[in-house]
Amino acid sequence: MDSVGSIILFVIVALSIVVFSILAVTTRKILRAATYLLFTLFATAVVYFMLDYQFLGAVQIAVYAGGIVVLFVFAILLTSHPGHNSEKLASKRRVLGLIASLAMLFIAGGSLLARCGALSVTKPDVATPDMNQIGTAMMGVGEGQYLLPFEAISVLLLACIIGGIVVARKR
Amino acid sequence: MSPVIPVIILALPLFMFIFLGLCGSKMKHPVAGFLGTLGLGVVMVLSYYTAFTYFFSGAPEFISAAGERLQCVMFDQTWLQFTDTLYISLGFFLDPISAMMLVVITTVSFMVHLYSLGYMRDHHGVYEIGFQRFYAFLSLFTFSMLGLVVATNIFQMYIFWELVGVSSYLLIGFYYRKPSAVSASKKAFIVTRFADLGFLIGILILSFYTGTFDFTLLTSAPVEGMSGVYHVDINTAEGILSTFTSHPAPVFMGASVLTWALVLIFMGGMGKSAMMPLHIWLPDAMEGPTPVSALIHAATMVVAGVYLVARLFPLFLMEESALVIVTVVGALTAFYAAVVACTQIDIKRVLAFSTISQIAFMMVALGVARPEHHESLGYMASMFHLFTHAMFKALLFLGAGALIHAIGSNDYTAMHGLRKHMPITHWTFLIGCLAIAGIIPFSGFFSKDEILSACGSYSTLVYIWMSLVAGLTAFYMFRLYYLIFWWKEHEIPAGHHAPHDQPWTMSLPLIILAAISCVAGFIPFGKLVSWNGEPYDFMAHFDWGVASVSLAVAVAAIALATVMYRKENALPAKFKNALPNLWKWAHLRFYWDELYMFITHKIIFNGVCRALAWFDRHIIDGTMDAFAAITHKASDVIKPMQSGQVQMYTWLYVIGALLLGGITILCLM
Amino acid sequence: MEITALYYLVPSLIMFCCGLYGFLTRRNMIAMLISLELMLNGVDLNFVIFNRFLFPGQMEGMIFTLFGIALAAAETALAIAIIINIFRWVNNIDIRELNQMKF
Amino acid sequence: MFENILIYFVIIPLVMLAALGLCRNIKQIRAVAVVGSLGLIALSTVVLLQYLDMRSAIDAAIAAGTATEQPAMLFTNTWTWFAPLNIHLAVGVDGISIAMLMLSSIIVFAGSFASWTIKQPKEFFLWLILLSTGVFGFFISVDLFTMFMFYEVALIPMYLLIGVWGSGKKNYSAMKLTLMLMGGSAFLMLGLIGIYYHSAPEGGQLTWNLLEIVDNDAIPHGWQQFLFPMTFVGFGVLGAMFPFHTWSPDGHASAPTAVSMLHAGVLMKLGGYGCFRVAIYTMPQAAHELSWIFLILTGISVVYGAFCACVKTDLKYINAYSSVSHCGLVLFAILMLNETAMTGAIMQMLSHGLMTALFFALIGMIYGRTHTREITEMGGMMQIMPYLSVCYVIAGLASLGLPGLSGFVAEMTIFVGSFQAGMADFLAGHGSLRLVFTLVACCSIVITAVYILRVVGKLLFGPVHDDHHRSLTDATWWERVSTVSLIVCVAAIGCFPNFFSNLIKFTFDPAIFSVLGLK
Repeated sequence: MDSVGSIILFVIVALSIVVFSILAVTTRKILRAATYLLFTLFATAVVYFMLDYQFLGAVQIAVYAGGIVVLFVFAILLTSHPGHNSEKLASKRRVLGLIASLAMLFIAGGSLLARCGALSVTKPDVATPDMNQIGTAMMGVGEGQYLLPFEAISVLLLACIIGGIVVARKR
Repeated sequence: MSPVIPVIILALPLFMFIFLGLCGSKMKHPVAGFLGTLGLGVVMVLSYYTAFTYFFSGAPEFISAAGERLQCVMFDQTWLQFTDTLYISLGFFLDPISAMMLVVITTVSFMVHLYSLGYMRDHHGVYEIGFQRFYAFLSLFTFSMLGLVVATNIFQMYIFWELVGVSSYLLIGFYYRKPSAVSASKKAFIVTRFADLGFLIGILILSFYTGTFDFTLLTSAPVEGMSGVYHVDINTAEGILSTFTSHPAPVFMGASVLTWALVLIFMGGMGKSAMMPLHIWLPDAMEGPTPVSALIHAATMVVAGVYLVARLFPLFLMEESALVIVTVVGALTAFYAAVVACTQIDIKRVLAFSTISQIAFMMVALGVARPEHHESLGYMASMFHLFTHAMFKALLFLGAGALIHAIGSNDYTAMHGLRKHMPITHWTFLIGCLAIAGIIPFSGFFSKDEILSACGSYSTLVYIWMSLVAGLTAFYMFRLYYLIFWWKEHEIPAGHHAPHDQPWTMSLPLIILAAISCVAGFIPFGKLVSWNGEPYDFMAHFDWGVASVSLAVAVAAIALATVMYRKENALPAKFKNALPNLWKWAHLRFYWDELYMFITHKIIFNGVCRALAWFDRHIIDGTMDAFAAITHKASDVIKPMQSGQVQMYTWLYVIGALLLGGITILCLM
Repeated sequence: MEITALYYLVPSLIMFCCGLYGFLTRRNMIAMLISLELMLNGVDLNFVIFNRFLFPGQMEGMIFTLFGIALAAAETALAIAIIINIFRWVNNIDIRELNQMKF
Repeated sequence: MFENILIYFVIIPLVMLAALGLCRNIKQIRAVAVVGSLGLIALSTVVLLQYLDMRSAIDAAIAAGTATEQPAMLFTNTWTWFAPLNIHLAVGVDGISIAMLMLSSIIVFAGSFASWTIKQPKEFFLWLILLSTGVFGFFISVDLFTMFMFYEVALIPMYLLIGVWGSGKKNYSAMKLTLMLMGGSAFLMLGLIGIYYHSAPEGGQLTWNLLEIVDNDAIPHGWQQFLFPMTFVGFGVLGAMFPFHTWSPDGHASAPTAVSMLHAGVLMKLGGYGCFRVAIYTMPQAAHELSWIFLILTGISVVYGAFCACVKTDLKYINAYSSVSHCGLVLFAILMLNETAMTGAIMQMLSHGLMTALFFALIGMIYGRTHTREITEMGGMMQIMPYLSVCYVIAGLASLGLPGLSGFVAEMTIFVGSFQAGMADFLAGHGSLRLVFTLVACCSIVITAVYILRVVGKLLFGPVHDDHHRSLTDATWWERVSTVSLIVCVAAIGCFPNFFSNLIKFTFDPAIFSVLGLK
């Protein structure tokens, strides 16, 4: 039995995720879309906190909300023509997209409801991993430890850095 | 006799060919010519020695105690082994006819070598281009022809058969700058090649049934009680025979396989010996230098067909029908060629048709030869005629060459009245004409008389027919003689020399050959050459009736020719106008060339080759190209799906995912 | 009232579908990228939720999400570099007009 | 000392490749090509002599009772390459392979001289030698997998060699040739994999090794019916079998001289050799039953190619069609399943390889001077370039089967063998197909004469057609080396056929005919 506060918080967070997601993809002004994305990302971070993943929430805010959205904003400002920052969408296309995403929603939602029983579990009262455990898991090579993916990611990031430089560099 | 001499006889001309072919162009012209002639002289001496030893030494390997001449294999080297019993070997086979041929070939070849030293240069002593090459080719030809006649097995004969064909091709096309010479050489080769196809298939059939190529095995006397050819020693051809004997008598399309084999082999002989309908190459072959015509297309190579039939004569005797075919083909060809020869203008063409006709005589003689008629007199007559004909026809050709050399044209219309200017040529040519016409005592009389009496003992029809042809022969030869040497001579344009006799290198062969033509008839030929090796005294059976008839026919024909052609008069034109179509047809050789042209050019070349080439390019290749085009088109069709639009791909992906998801859910429900 | 896993999953599903809608319909490449981030985020959220509710003692889901965030960051950085570069070249970032390199 | 000798056939070309990489100028490149190909000739001669020695030594041992029978192949050796699939680099030769190795080394030698002045020599020779690596590797392999690999190594460089150094419609031709041969390879691969999966009896160790496959004799009859056509067609495409021959005219017409020589001279032999060594050797039953289909096709090839050659005016097209005819005869004779005919087939491979290489070399040399290959635009070459013309006549005479040159002995062996097979069939009541097609094939000697003499007459004889040609020069010394080496070989086979015939036939005796049940 959750506390009323947490229920209210959940409702607010869930609503903001839904609303801002919808807004982010429906608004015509691209800069606004980026802003709504930011709100969605924040809301997601809150969900992480609610699930006791503090570290993950922090990463979400730092990397996504702090880093990526800023990148978006810069990119938007660099690429948009003045007064040309809205796009018109063919209504047929929008309807088709809506149908597709609604179909996806129903199918996925249907399958969720079909597994209703299995998913109707409350949050188990188990401690989430602390920083120490996360660090150990990242740096080890044993079972349940992730040094190899960690290194892979680092190489990937390096590649991205180089790629970014090469792509964006002026000739 | 040691096998060294036969080896040298074959190897020396081959060596001369390679030597002159490779180094000839580095030598001075006379050196090359002299070397070639010298080499051939040595070969001639050795051949004479061999023939003399064979006929007269009385050595036990050559003659049996009963006086029967034996076949002797001097050496035999396996050259290519097909199966245990079938193998080609290269060897030296000595029997009466091959010994005789050795003499004929080397004599005529030596004369031609000598003659060409003078012929192959112009009046200023400048040698023809390719003089050395000419001698190289002559050596090659001599080698091939010698190899052909001394073949120990039928495949060796085929090998050299092809080689003489090629030498003939090279020599006919000696003046390769002249398109007519090139096409004549091509024609000669292809026509004989076509005939050789028959020869080859005949060999294949024969060797399959007998299990051997070897002449001694093939022509040994049949074993009693066995029909057909499969008389060969069972030990040597066991496997094949057992397959064969388990089947009923081998008959294919109404004729026995032996007939088929022999007729096909005879087809090869028809090609080489220019029998109708494969004769068309020989008149054109006169494009070659005249000494070549004398050697190859009169004396030696063209009688290879006769020689082939003679070689396989015991086999032919087993199949009456094959011999009948030989007779019929020979008789028709003899008459046809004689008729055509009466109307030709080019003197070499006249001689060419006369050659065809005379070879046909030999064929007929073989065709009518039967052991029951005077011990196969026809066989002996044929060989005798081969011998005498080689001499007098070579003489005639060399004489014609002297005329052409002097006048510079092949046309008798350009000649006329040369008897005063060229006495040696005139007298030798006359001897040749008398010999071929069959006037006693020249050699042609004896051999032709034998042939006619052989025909007579076989069938009256053939006898009358051949006598008619003999008359025609005398007629056209004297027509030629008068047109060349009589009539009113042409005005000699100012600044030109009158035609004159030739240098000694050319005269000497003429004189020698004329001398041989005079006396050769008295050689007791039957004692040397007969079908089974037993000596046969022709003179003891001499038929004066036949002889006087043939002499009378010849004299009558000569008289007719004298009346018509001794002086320029209106008689020939009257004859011509009386039978305009016959004359025209004969003059145009009864349109054989046109017929062949139509078949090869219109039907085979245009109808088959072009059609096939079109089919290949458009249907076969078109199908392959169509595969490529279909692939290309198909890729064009599906290419738009790779639009490069990432949203398009997402759409496709989403639709697919939704379908899969929907299906999954439906299944789960 | 209990907030079960189902309740958490619903917003993440809606977020994913919104992203899908945006990705399918928008023409501006940056807008598409934003939609893509939404989808990724929805997926990340799912990982975490399943981890927390169904396999509480383990940390695979969380670690995967961490990597996912890192990947998303890298991808966005590179994508934006490309977009800016394209914009420099053709002065346009409409996805439907950038088809010169197909085939 | 000689156990590993065969592998040098692959090592020498690889060393040549490495040396070419270091070359700085054309002289060094030529030196590498000449020295390398001489090395290959020497190597194949050594192998030949050793082979004969060893065979007679084993014969002596059999006579002495210390050995029981001749092994099918000598110099066998195996190196494991990929154990899980049992792939080995297994080598071994018999008389047929040795004949092919000699042929290849001579043609590589002549080809090197024929491309003396090629443009971009380094790259050209790199590809050419890579190609010959494939060829040599193919002939020494007895492992189907490595065989196939070398086969592909030999095919692929052809695309670049024609596409880059070719003339005329070179892109089209290179593409066509490569695609058609690759198409053949696809069939072939299917066949080879099929053979592999049936190479051993139930439960046995599967193998790619030809000799083991033959020993096991485990391919089920039903599968043979399927795999035999696959492998035969796969190799038959390279052997220019009707109707898969159309790559040959276009490909040869566009290819540079040395490539035409190597392709017609050696690569097309890969087809015949493969048909024999793989298709018939491993699946004799199916070969007996299905040979009639391919007999018809190859019989058609023989006359069809010859007829087509009669009307073509481009020298290379003529020669390409004549290759179709002659290679058709090779496959035709192989299918006769008769010792003599098969010996003839191998001799025909040798003979055709040499004389067609000679032809292409001469055509390349003439084309290099006149810049045309149309016989209608040339004439009287005998007056202008007598040396080349004489060589052309010799090549032509060899091709139309003049005794004393190689064509005659090969064709005659084939005809005699085929006729025997045909008559045997006919008399045993198995129909007259073989007999009829033997007679049809015999006709090719006439048609061959027609097209050869047509070309010789138009091209070499007659008056000079184009006065510009009068200033052209005759052969240079390297061209002479190239042609003379080939002519000598053609004449050697033609004059001493029994040596070659026995070398080849000797192979049939112990190995193949026991398998085919013909002995």
